Amino acid sequence: MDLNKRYTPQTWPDHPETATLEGKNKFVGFWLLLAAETVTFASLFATYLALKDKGPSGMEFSASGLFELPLVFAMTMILLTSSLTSVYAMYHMKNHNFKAMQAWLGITVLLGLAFLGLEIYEFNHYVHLGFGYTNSAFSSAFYTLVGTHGAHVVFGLSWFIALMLRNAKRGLNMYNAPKFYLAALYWHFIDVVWVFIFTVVYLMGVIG
Amino acid sequence: MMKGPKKWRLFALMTALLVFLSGCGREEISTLIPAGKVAQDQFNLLILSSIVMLFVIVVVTIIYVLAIVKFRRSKVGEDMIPEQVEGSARLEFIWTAIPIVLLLILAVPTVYSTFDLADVTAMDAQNEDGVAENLTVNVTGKLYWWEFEYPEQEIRTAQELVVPTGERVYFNLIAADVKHSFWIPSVGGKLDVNPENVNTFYLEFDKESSELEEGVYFGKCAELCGPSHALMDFKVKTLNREDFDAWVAAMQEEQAAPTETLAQEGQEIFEQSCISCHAVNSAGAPTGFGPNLTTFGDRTTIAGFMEHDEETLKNWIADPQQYKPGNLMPAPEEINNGEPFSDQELDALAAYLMSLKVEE
Amino acid sequence: MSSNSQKKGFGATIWDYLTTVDHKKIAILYLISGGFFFLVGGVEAMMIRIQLMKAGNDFLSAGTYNEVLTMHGTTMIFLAAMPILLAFMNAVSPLQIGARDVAFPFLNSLGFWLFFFGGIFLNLSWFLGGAPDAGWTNYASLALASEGHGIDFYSLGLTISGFGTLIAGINFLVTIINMRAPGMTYMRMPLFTWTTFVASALILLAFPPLTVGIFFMVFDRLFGANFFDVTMGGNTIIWEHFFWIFGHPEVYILILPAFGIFSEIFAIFSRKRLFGYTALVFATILIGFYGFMVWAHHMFTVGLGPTANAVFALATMIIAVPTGIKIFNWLLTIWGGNISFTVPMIYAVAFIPSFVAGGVTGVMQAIAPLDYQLHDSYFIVAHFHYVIVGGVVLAILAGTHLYWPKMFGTMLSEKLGKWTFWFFFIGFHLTFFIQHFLGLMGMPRRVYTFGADQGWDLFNAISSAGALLMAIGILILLVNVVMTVMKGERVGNDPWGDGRTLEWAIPSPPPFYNFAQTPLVRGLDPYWIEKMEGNKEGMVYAEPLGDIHMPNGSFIPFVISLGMFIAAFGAMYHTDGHAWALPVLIGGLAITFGSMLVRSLKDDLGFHVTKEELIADNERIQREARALEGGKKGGLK
Amino acid sequence: MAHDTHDIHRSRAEFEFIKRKRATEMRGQLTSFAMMIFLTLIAFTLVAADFSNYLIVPIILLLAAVQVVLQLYNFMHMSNKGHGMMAFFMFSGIFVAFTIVLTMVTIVWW
Repeated sequence: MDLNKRYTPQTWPDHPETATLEGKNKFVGFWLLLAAETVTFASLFATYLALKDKGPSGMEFSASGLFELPLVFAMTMILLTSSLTSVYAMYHMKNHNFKAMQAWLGITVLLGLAFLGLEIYEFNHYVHLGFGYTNSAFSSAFYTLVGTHGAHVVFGLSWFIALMLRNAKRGLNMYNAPKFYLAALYWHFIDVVWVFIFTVVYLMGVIG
Repeated sequence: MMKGPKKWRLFALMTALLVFLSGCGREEISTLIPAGKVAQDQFNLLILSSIVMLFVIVVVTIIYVLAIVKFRRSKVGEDMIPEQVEGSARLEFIWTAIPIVLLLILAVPTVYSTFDLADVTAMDAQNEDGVAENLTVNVTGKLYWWEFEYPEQEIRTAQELVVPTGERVYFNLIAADVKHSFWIPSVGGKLDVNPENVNTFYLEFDKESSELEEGVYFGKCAELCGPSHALMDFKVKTLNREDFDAWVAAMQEEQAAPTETLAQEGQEIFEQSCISCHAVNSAGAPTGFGPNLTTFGDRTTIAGFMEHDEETLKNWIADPQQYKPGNLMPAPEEINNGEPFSDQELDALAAYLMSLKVEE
Repeated sequence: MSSNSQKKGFGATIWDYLTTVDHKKIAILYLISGGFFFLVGGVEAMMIRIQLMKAGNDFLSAGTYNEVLTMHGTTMIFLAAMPILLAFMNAVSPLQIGARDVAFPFLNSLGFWLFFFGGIFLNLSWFLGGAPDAGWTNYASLALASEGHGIDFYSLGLTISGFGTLIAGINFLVTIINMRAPGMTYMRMPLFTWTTFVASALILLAFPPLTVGIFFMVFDRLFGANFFDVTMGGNTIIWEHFFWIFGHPEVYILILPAFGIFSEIFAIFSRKRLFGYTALVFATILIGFYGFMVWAHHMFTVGLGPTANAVFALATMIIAVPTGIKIFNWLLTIWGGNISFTVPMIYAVAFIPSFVAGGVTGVMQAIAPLDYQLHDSYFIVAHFHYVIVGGVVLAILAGTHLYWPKMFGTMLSEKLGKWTFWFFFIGFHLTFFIQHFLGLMGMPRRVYTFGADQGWDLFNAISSAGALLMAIGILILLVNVVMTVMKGERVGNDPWGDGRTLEWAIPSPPPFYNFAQTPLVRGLDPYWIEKMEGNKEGMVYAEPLGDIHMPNGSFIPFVISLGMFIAAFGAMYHTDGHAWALPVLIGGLAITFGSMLVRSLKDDLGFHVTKEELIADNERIQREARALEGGKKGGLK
Repeated sequence: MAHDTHDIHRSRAEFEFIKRKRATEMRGQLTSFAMMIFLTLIAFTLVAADFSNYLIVPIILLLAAVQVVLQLYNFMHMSNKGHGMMAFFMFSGIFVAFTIVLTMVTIVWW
């Protein structure tokens, strides 16, 4: 593979992410990883459901009294929007429009950071209420599930940022196009998980 | 090369003979000599499934032996290239269908028995006076010993379970620390003793244990629970209903003080050092952290697995860790003002403990 | 790099293996380290059998015995059986589908080093205050109560090596999906490749629950979480479920590649294509699928209730059907064939009755009410050793003999191989057959001692004697390996003479680029087809000779794994309040993530083997082959 | 591994066509996004409106499932050509995931 080969929108392949064998391998491998991630998160969800509201006798916290829906609503909207902006980025990637792609990715990263900020605020808030990680089986399961998602957000953001900085001067080529594509896939997956978190943890938590 | 296998075959034959000769194990503990309805049901399933499985093994063996005898290279020739057969739909169908039929034969009794053995609805049945119709025993698994509580009779004992024959006895199982598993092999399959929930099942005891060579059935912990998991044994005494009622009545009474001087001395030491963990009265509210010793003199073992004599008892009290590693009984130094028990004190304790009896 | 015939110094060879991304060399690394752990686990097994050879023995103390039994199980499953099977998958699968390497050579190396450091970490527990002692199942209540760091070694070590295995699984899946040679359709793949594929799929979906469960264990023990702490609302049954949701597929992760190896052997040494290939493939897939629906049969006595027990009992019984299909198809493969009793074939032939015996006792235990008696008794010990030793270990020994020439270019002695076989095989049945009866006679498993009054003495003594025979067999194998390496007699492409699949079409060991030209596959058993048609070229090729693109070696996988190894110590000793622990944790993670960053920021585009180099290399290979023909013929013909 | 792509030279018309096709696709993605937002709003409203749990829980789970389908098939292009194997593994993963969740809410008691 030649790194120096320059492409124009006219010579850019239809599916740059799978145009090389390396790209195709990465692409298939990454989807398989997502299947494994699905099982991972299912395990965390299952544990959360089994341990929901379980704690030592006299535990004062329960899901229905704890969660704050407006905050979660804002987080959901932010993350959903960031999923769309990364779709825009991929749209421009396929059109071989590097600048537009970087711009949309930049917006995605900003939205992701906003989400992360809110999540940190939320956790901090709960801890101040006295709902710490080691308080009960419920708190351990809650923080582990939502925190693992948060860790995925951190990793996704780092991935985006590294790719953007790394390739700022190089532009799009066949070597990095699959990487951008996979980072975007990862971001969508994070969104999918969040959809379940807000439904299963927060919405179903609030109604008790 | 051929000399080796011939010798081995002879050896294998002798092994098989030995297996045959040593029979089915001991009556007190073998699942092959069932002593109750539950074990009998399970034994019947064992026989049924063994027959079905033997049939499978025979079929496979016949095809297999024929194949490796008929088609060895020395027979069919060095250069023979066999026909490259793809497969056969009919054969595939046959060896899919026959196993399914065999499995169906096994499936029906499996499902029936699974539900039958889990049926504990009669546990809560009461007669008109509000007294439970069936005997229930609450079993608590603790690190390397078993506590048996009879909630209706308001008595409790440890290490030796006493039950009536010829009726269903229901069990509630829970662990006080880590997970254990409650198993009386000759009377019925095991059930786990979990720390977070009560498990329930029933057993039936057909035969009075006095007819056995050892006088008791052997019970086991079947789930790894720490260093002394292997020593977490208990014994089961089965009495006919009359004797059982008498035993219960004796247990419910206030136990008499010892009459012998040595035993009285022992009682004094016991009340200074041991009483905070070990109760010597069966009735009333639960007391103590260690096994209830009301029936100690009646037992067949010390600590569930050792000879029941004074010498062993003294050794055990002097250094419990040596005999049952990891158990929670303190060393004498911790309960006797930092001193080990003297020989005299041990004699006295042993005499006292051996005098604790409810049976004649 | 372009020629593997150059003589290298010792240091250069070590460096080469530390940095290699070549699937064939990684296979050798897996084989050596898996073999090493197999010996460690074997020594532990011998200690168990010595302790139990008579009633009331005091060879091991109670606590040590629990450590030994835990490490025996854990080592054999995670550090011996799986890696050795991964060795064969690495050595053979890419060749069987006509690929130049696996899809992710770098990750392949990373997977190995993660496994290796995880295994070393786990075994260091022996020297650092005590090994884990809660059984390989590590049930939560006992694991939380266990003192010292044993359980932490278990959790962190298995986390690290588990990541390695997951990576390996994904790698094989992608390789098989994307990199099959032209004409190699799914339904033309050799059965070993198929079983590699299905086993990798099981790894992909079964390891996450284990990882999550172990994470909970780590968090409970080291960071004060309460997943399994009953007093804080936790539930230990969650661990049991996660462990067995992983644990049951794990059994198939082990047994399916074993089936694959035996399928290859039956076909090769009967000179006959596999009978009912299609049925075998679908049986493999079905077994993989059922693997996820039956785990609770390990938990019949937990008290899940009769409905759950009945459902899982029935689901478990169904597995007997595809397994039976396989057995009968193998029988029909040798039926009408031309059977040559080489060492691999003897193992394969011995496997059938052994595995059938293990299989039928499995069905017996699927009968839930009967399992109440059998569970956690020596009956289950006998059963799973019949399956794992009678299936997996026999396959490993058979595969070692079968693929040794392909991996090393030399031939293990057939004579010594047969001695190994007889000692091992007889020892195996002697050890474990009798344990069925011990279980039925009321002996629970995992007991460090037993009283003389229970009637178990004789059978235990017999069992221990059998273990000794197995050990002798393995020692003979070691002698065999050493002698073969010392002698170093080279063999040609197809040393068994009846090879059917693509790996036998190229030199032993293959050049680092595998196939100078990608072969064209014209049916099932492609090499056999070409041989039968008298193709002098060896194969038909799908492309003209041209430059080959190959990946560069890299030291980064080693460093990434080392970083995690270091971090694990930090995490573990952090709870003891050592001041140095936190820096070590952070430092280790920094090494790991730093080297990952280096990897992603540095462009690594690999290199090209030119056409001229290929031609020169080919001439060398031809020359060596002629020399081999001229001298004594290697192998058996 | 010598499978590098061959150079592509498109005619002007072809290029314009592909561009237009992508723009249309992008409008489709916007519609999906609008639907996701809408579904989320419904879910939150249902909970805020405080209906019976037996009504709300199945509905919001269904809404979540629909959103996931939208993400997977539209944003992540799982419906496109060449995704067959990936879809198979995703569904296998979802099957295992479902089994695990079902287990933990049924047979890990109370």
